[in-house]
Amino acid sequence: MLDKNGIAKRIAKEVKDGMYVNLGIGIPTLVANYIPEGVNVVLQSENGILGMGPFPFEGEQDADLINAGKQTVTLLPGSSIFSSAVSFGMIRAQRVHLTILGAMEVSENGDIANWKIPGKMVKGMGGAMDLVASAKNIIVAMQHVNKAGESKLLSKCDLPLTGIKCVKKIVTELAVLDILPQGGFRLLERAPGVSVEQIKNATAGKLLIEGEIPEMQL
Amino acid sequence: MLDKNGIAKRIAKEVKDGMYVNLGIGIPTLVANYIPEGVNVVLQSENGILGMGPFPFEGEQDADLINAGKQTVTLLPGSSIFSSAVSFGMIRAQRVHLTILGAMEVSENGDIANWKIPGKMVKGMGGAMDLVASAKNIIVAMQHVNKAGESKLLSKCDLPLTGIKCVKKIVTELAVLDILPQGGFRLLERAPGVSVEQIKNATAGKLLIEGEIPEMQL
Amino acid sequence: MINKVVKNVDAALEGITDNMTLLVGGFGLCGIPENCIAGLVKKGVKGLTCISNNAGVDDFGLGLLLQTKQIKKMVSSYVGENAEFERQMLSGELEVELIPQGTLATRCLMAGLGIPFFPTPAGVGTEVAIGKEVKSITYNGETKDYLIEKAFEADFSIVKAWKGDTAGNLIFRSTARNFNEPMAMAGKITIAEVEELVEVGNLNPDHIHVPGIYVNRIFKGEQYEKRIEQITVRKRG
Amino acid sequence: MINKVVKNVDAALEGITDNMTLLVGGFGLCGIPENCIAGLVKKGVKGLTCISNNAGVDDFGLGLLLQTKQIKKMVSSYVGENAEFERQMLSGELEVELIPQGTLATRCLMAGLGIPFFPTPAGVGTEVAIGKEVKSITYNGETKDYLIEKAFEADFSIVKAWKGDTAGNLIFRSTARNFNEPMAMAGKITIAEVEELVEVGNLNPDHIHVPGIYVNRIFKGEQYEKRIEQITVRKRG
Repeated sequence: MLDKNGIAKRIAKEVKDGMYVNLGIGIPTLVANYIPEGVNVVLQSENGILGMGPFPFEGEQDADLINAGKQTVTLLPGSSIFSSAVSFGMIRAQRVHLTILGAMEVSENGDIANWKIPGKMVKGMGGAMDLVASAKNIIVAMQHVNKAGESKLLSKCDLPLTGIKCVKKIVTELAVLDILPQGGFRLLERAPGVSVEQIKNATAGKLLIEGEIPEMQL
Repeated sequence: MLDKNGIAKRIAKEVKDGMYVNLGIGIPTLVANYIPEGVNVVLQSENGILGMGPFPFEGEQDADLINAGKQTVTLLPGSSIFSSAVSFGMIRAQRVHLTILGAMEVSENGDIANWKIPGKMVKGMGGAMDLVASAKNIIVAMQHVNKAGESKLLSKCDLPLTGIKCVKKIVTELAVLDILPQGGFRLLERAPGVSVEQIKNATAGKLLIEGEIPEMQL
Repeated sequence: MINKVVKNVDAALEGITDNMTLLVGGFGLCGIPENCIAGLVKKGVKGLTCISNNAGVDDFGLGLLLQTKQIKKMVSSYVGENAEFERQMLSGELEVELIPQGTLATRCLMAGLGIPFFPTPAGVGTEVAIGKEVKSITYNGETKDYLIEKAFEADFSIVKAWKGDTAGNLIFRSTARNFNEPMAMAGKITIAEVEELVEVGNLNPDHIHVPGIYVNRIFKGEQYEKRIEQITVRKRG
Repeated sequence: MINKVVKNVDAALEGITDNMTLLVGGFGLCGIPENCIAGLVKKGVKGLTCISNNAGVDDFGLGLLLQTKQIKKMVSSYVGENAEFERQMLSGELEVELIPQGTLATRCLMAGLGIPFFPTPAGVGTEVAIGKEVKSITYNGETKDYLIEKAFEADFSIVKAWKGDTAGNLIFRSTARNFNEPMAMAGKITIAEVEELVEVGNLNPDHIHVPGIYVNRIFKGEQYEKRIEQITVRKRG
């Protein structure tokens, strides 16, 4: 079973040299820490940065330089700044290759729900709907089950949707799965020490298991 | 009867303090020479300038700094440079207050034809269609009659149109006229030494003459 | 050049009356028009519809106008860093319209470009699509559904820039650019407050982010707190 | 950072084959990608559709590709500063599509923003409107007709910038910006030639006109003639 850093570490392996990547808040942000040296990627922050760097050193924070999570950040050499309108323009035009974000629920046809729980205070979708509607490759970092032990990988999402038929891959504390074009979660890898049976029990949507399922290499 | 500079001089009186103005090629370009001191206007060139200045001094021309007529120009203090896309954006959003351009024909309902003569080599509409479709105030600088002595102020244009119901005012070698919302050329001023009769004879479209028509003050 | 300078924030806000719609620049607390917001509090106009990506925090940014109950409706993509906002929303005192961030930004840009509507795939199949026209479009070989979204028609735009000149030309600094750039282009009347106001001729024409034609009034803000919502730092190794 | 540098113009033009559609930056002869045009002549690809505001002059700019009859079709707003162009057009050898300049620029920008179509009033009631959808739209209280125009779907964009860095970030100089900026954002593959190519870290991130994400290949042009079409000067008083 993986912790948050484990999930981030596994997702980092999906990030390939030459990619422009948008990382959502939470676990996705941690992915940046595990991208191997020599894999050149550029991080996009939808408030208007390409080439986002690490947090600034203490005392060097700049009120005019934050990321989409409103955290103070830095710029790497070769970075550029642009407006929110151009930022979502490059997202919509599919120049950002990979979006990694969290989810409350994902359905077997790739729908995602991650912005609203009826009856609870709704904070808004931010840029998530734009990102999932346009990105060609979307990887979700999420917990396989909720606190009540119920699966979050469903045949159909119960919560209000963020986007439809968009999620390509899911990495949870238990497994790596992709979503097939015709629908269904295909099990690709087990987390260390996790059995296929455990994953079966934690997945409410249609799960496809073909042959031997290898354990993740982290 | 006015010469080209006379027409430009008369049009310059229509240019008011605080206006952003786009000047077409030909007579409209001359208008810049007659804008009085103290009337602050900003000239827009649709290839991407606000604050266009006069031609450069000999030897100071810059290949990277031209106007929409492809002439070398200068920038005034306070000018800005932008892309063609933003340039036509500000035109379309009606931030440019006044467009002054030439015409081959204008009709009594404000249609304009100034880009194409069937059977002749067609060079294209350039930015004229965008300008006339968006500008709130369009003044045409033109000859009242063509070389064959035929009126160019018509009930309906014969030539392919550049835009419809857009021309607000016309200044010719003979007269100043505006176009009424319900249609018709209303005679406002006579050029020095020109009679109402001459203007009547030179105008094929519906001409409205109300009361005494004053002579232009230049 | 046309001089856009007004003497102070009060002069800048002239003509803003009850029930108007304002575009307010900034992302979180970054690049917000602090002086104009304080001026609106002082002015006391009520029933405002504020279009702004966020709604400030309790004691800063648009939160100040929420405290004084001057805002009737917020149009935002992300809110709720703000207890008073939550209280007013849950009690029904405050109307809230949540829209995708890219749609919000693009509705501003399109207003500035004179393009009254545009298609975007954001929100297709979600509750954001309710009541909107959906069009299936094939572009670059890919067929998908798009929502038709409208350019904003706001009365005023209120933005904050780093530097500006008397002709209204604006330059932003780093990510304080965010919504300020498209919003500056979008209002019927645009008010810009700047940290530094210079004479014409002091800005490089190639560096200008918003040409002065889009800016109706400009003034130098009296002071800037530039508060940071989340200071995240690392220790020197 | 991702390195976008290619070694020379030949490497930059790799993959351009017969019958492709190219967006070619510049306005008149100002800011044209001189080295790429020379490279295309050398490469000899034929049947090209070139989308460019103008078509060069007889012995410079796209005129060079007309001389060698490599262009099948021009999509432009203004042409004919060019005798060979006129000859080919009148003889029917060259197909020409004339479209309004603002429509041309906006069809590029919209491609770069992922917006497949947009409304514009330009051309309503003219022959440009033939075969196009017309929509009556009320915006800011004004009702008028708009044509629905499509974003371009070009194979390559070829642009020229003043400075660029190895990450593909571009800065233009003065009115050489023109169509280069929106075209750089519009192509499926964008090739940028620059007068000065610098290492990352040498350009101010706030001054960049086109972020490197839009640029696939960048190289320093061997030389620039930067010819002026109409030298207009005044004498010192």
